[in-house]
Amino acid sequence: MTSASSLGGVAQAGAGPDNGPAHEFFVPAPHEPAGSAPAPAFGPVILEAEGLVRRFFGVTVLDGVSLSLAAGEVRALLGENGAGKSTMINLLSGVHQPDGGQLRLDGSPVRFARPLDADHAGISVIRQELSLFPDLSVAEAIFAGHLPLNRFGLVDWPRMRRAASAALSQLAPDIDINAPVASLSIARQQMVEIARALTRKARVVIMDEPTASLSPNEVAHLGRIIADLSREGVAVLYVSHRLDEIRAFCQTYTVLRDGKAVAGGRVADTDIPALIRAMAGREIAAAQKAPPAPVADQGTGEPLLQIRHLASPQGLRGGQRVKDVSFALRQGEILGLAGIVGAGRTETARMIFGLDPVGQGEIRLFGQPVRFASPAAAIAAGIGYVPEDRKGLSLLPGRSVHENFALTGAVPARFGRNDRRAEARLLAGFWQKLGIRAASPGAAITTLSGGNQQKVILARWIALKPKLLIIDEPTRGIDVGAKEDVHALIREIAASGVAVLLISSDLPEVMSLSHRIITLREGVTSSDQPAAGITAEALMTHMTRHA
Amino acid sequence: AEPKGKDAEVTILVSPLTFAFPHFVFLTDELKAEAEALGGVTINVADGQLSAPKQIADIEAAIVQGVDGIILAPVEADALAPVVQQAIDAGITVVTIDRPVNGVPDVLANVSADNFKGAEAQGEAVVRAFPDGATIVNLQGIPGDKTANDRSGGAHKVLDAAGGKYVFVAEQAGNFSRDKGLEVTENILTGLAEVPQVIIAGNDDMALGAAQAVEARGLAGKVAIYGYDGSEEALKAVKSGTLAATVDQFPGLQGRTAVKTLVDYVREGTRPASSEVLVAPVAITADTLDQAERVGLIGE
Amino acid sequence: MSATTPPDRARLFALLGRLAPLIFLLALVIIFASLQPRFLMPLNLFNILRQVSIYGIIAVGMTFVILIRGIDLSVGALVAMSGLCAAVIARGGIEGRLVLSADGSGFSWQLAALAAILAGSAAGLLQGMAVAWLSVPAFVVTLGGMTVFRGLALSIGNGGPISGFDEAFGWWGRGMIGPVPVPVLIFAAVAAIAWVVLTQTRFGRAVYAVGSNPEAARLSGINVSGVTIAVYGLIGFCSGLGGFVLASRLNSAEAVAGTGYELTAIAAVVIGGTSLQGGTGGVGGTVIGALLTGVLLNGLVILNVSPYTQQVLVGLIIVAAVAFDHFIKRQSR
Amino acid sequence: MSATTPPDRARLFALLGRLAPLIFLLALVIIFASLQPRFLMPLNLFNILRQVSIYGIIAVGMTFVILIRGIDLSVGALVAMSGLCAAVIARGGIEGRLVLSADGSGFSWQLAALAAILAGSAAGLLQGMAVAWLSVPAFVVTLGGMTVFRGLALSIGNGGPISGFDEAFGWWGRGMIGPVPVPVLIFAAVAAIAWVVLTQTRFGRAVYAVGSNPEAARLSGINVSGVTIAVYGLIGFCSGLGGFVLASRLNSAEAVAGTGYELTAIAAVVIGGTSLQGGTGGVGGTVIGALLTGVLLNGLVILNVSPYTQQVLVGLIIVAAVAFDHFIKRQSR
Ligand SMILES: Nc1ncnc2c1ncn2[C@@H]1O[C@H](COP(=O)(O)OP(=O)(O)OP(=O)(O)O)[C@@H](O)[C@H]1O
Ligand SMILES: Nc1ncnc2c1ncn2[C@@H]1O[C@H](COP(=O)(O)OP(=O)(O)OP(=O)(O)O)[C@@H](O)[C@H]1O
Ligand SMILES: [Mg+2]
Ligand SMILES: [Mg+2]
Repeated sequence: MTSASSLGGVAQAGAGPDNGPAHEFFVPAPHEPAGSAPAPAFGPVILEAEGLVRRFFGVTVLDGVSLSLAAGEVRALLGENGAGKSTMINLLSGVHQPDGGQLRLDGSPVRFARPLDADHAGISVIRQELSLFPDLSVAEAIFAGHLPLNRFGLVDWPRMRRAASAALSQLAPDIDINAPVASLSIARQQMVEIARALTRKARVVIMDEPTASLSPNEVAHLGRIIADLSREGVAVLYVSHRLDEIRAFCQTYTVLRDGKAVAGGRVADTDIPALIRAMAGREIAAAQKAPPAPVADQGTGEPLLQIRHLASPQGLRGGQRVKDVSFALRQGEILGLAGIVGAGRTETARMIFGLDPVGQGEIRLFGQPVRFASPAAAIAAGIGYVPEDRKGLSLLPGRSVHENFALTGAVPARFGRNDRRAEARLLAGFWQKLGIRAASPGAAITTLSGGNQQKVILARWIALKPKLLIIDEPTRGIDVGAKEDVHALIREIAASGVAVLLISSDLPEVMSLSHRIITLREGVTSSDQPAAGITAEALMTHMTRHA
Repeated sequence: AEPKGKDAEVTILVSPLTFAFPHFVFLTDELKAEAEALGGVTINVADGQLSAPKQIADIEAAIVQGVDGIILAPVEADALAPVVQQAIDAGITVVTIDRPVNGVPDVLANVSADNFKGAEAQGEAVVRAFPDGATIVNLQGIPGDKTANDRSGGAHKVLDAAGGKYVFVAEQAGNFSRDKGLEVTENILTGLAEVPQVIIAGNDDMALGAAQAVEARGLAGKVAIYGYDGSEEALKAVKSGTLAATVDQFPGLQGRTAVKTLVDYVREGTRPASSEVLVAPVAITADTLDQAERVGLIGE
Repeated sequence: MSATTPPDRARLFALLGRLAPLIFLLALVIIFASLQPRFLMPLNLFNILRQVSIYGIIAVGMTFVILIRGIDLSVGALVAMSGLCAAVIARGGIEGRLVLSADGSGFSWQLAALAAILAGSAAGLLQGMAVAWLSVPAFVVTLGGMTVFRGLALSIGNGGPISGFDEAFGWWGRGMIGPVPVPVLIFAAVAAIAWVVLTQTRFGRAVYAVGSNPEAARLSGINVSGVTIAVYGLIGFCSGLGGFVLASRLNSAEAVAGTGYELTAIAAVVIGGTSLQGGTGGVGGTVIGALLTGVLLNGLVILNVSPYTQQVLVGLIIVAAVAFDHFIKRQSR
Repeated sequence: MSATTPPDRARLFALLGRLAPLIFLLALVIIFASLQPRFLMPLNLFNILRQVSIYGIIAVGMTFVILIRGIDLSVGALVAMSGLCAAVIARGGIEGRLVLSADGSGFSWQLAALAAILAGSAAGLLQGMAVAWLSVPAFVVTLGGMTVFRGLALSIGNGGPISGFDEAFGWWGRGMIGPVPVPVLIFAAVAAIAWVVLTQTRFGRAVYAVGSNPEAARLSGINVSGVTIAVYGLIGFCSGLGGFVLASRLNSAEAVAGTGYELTAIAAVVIGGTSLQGGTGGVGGTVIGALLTGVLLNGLVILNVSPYTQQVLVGLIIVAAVAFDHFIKRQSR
């Protein structure tokens, strides 16, 4: 089945119950924009950008971009990594000010000097980089800056809690609104972020890659929410690298390339290959078709990694997240690890890598039982781990791309001194292979676009030449073109004998990359089978359906 | 309070300004020695740390403990008055050393060598050595500290009175510390067009620091340096001519007198002849070395 | 679904985490009391309360500052400066240098208090602006402020103390209401108000938000600069009030007053469980922290521990207290 | 491809950002020189260098600490304590309380120096362990350490100074090589080594990583606790060395020595452009920062500014220096 239909149907799922029977997720997509029952006769234009220009270090990042958002319109903003999408959003929401062009609100020119101004204008944003309050409770984080007051002018806690649960009820009813945000997974934080934007009763909702780490049924919920917004006459600007979502959720689109708007129109009048061509300005091998390379020693000999009945310790918050996980991973094999948010994938990876304590169960590496006390030990044993939380666990803010790349010490020091030249050479290789877009290896990592940061982090770990590489959400926030580069790279290292444990919420990715796929459901391995001939429906059943 | 009777056990809290000044370390040691000699006297010490609230807190604690007597060098004459009164009301005998508290008549005795008077002695020594005037550098202690102000003030009083021939070419804070004294002197010496004839310092530490700066500039002997406190090192320096003089406030004598006066009263109820036991500070020069209290320590 | 929290249990541990400083305080009290029964005399307990009240007031202000990831090293100097301002007003001028009142007599305590509080608040606001607008780290701004305000204090009193105020003035530092010293009541009032502000008002919650993630706070429409400036103004206010009470207590104000208060106040806040990373903690803990330091200093003197040893013990016990707090908190994860 | 930066231009801005402290320093020098030509006398310049060298050595260590988001308030106390350790060894004991050498004579300067450095390093390592293993904030650990080590220093010297060492001992603080004072050379050497370590070695890179994002550093296999402990051991080493040089310079060691060095050192580091958030900055800036403070203190005395006014000016200028640095850096964004 094609990835298009697999997610195109997602919008439909909106109609069905939260975790209804699996087949509901996979009704092929109707080819008109989803969610808008009556054909899109948009209301008046609310927000309008005309010829916006933005420069950094005098480099033009946005070059005269115009777009408009009408009531009830759901517009996709597309483009490769570094095309300027987030920057555009920063201009629309007062984070940065344009160096040229102008914004119009309800037809009259406006200037957003601070995010507060945009907020007052009824524009609310879901940021690409999570911007929540780790120490605050989920409920307060949702209302931060707009806490409800009681008649004494004091904070109305009960009302706030009620509203918070209501806001999360659709998306993630299981989140404890009193838990500190820091205790939530990236995916859950993303849902809180979404809930926060929705409680603002905004007229314009901007979403910058809201689904980057969501799995299909959360995406489905989001699809329904967007449909409701549009029906209520809210204008939505939607950024995503998952083109099937675009087709499912959006009615109109604008494509950015190198800071210029190069294409736009009605989603219904175009198709995915056309969109890809517009973004890349060149032909891209159609997504996710290449078959996985054969595994070196399929089935024979001792597996490189063997997990038996792995369980995390009983925690206080959120209880025990991993209950019984078993699987084997061979040299040169790519093992897909699928599951819905909260299934226990990240925690499994963290335990293997020595980041979290192991409860019960055993981990065998090359047949030897191991339990790593620290990541250092795991790395020494030849394991690498690309975490899903890029900002929190990967980036060194304020340091250069080069130093971020060299962090793991892939290149040994010579006479105690860092061998910068060799490091640079190595980096240059990845730079070219992954098509990293940045000023120079000396540029601060934080000035790179989200996707390009992800590429640098991947390079950091691959350069280390691990025997086992765990990758959590490898293409989070990476554009279609680059996604192909990354996939090719993953296949390549697997072919070179590296065992890859691939955690991804992007089912087509899992299916096209993996040799074997296991699914987790609430911390338990619910299936383990070869990828060949497996269907997304089957996977979804194992991920969700209660046995 | 009723006399406790001969050789009754006596507990005393001693609260000097701070143990950061050797002056008070020596005073306390001598005081303890005397108490040892008297016998049956327990000495508790608390560090005033140059902070009135700290000292008040210590005394309040002592009242709670129910000590028989308190010997203190008040950090601040007015601030300590209320708590001293409180102690006396609680039946505790109080003797002040080094300086009095304001407006508490019932203090048994004030055994003090007034810093201001001592500084006057320092100034007079300068006048004697330089009858027809001098250019003077003044190294003051911690800015705002009472001791620093008194010592700078006393010297000023004498030298300003002696007429315009005594010129203060530089006045800087050396914070009573040797490194700052050295550093500041180095800088002053470069700042001045011609070498000053005199350096007066608020304590011996700064004076000794200044002496090093002077020596480093190859000016040894060309600048007369006046210290204050009569510390062992300073006396050695006076003897060797590195310092022109230092001022001795006889801290040991103060300590011994204070404890003796207090114990006598607590045990036998005998009051001192006068409640003002003034120890006259003396400027010690090379030829009056033998008058110094700690001259014994420097040997021949 | 399974992955949810058993709230009651989690809350229990969270509670235990919050109580850690209190437990440590009680332990300390028990030890001192058993070694020296007089420690528990009401007189002594009130002494301790009076002794902590002044830097306690400042520590309450410091709680706000630390909650927004800030720090204020200038409070000690501010206490001295504002105390001298109050003194100058109360004396109606400065001997031989400045005469404010026609007949050379002093002004009422109200005016004196006002002067102290205004001086403190103004100084605080200025520092807040430097932090918020010049984006100079608070550590540097207030380190500078520390020397600047000491300098000013010195020039006001020309180095010397200004002493001798009327009864009404003195009441605020030395007076009693029943058995309770006035400064203690002031401290209690300040702490209570601060508690309400922090837990029940938008401003209070904004303080937490800014401390937890300034960037996110800005993005969610919180006026970060405004909050910052307000918070530094607030600790300025507390320092001014503290300066007035101290001057009244000592019946004298001098430029060297309040030396080291900054560190005592910060210690109290951190011992109370407020994190220097900002975003977590509160006034309740700070009150405990202040009491803990007070008990410590008083107890060691009561036990006649030698001054040198005292310093060593104080240092060790403070570290121990915070270590204990963090240990408990870690357990409750 | 448009969306990249012309490296040259970006680098130019970055460079300007790094140079800001230097520019400010030069401006200050020019002002002082024009007000008082004698300021530029070689003699005075060497004085300044000698005066900054001791807390300069400590500031170099402090750079490492601040780079990992730490802070060390105990250095002043450590200088005093280690200085006294050196003094005790050099004198072969403590008058009337302790005799170490058979014939009551002192030991060589080598042993004395070793004692100071060992004492400092040990103290530093202990604090590092408290920070890394008890997860007590560095501010608290070193605040405690500050009083603990002062207390120990006081008990070693019994409050008084220990003075009078032999020539060889004195050379390290007062000696000259050509026109250059020995302490300056020590400072230079320490700074140079630190620069190499920070910019050229794995350890240096780990220091930056830990300061920039401890979580990421740990996840990438860096031993964060190890780095932390090492860094505090390192500043302990610097403090010990500083204590030895200071004792040698003053030909005397006392418990009150080094008071306030912690703030001077931190100021030097921050003025030099190292961020208290950790992860960015370096030793080069710290050297500039140390010189800047030295020039400031020297210049104001040379101009015979009154002590009170001096304090005000020092505070203001320090804040101005950092504000200027941040301003320039912001421009280059
Ligand atoms: N603060 C900044 N300083 C310098 N350059 C920046 C800054 N922010 C963005 N850029 C540059 O602007 C370009 C566009 O960045 P932007 O984040 O808008 O891309 P994007 O379309 O959101 O990419 P992605 O899909 O990876 O999120 C990138 O080349 C990036 O390097
Ligand atoms: N219900 C929950 N409440 C609070 N925190 C949760 C919950 N579920 C997961 N988390 C947090 O998220 C982290 C990752 O959780 P988990 O591994 O279950 O997610 P996952 O299976 O990796 O799916 P995803 O990565 O998409 O979140 C865990 O460390 C845990 O702290
Ligand atoms: Mg983006
Ligand atoms: Mg995950």
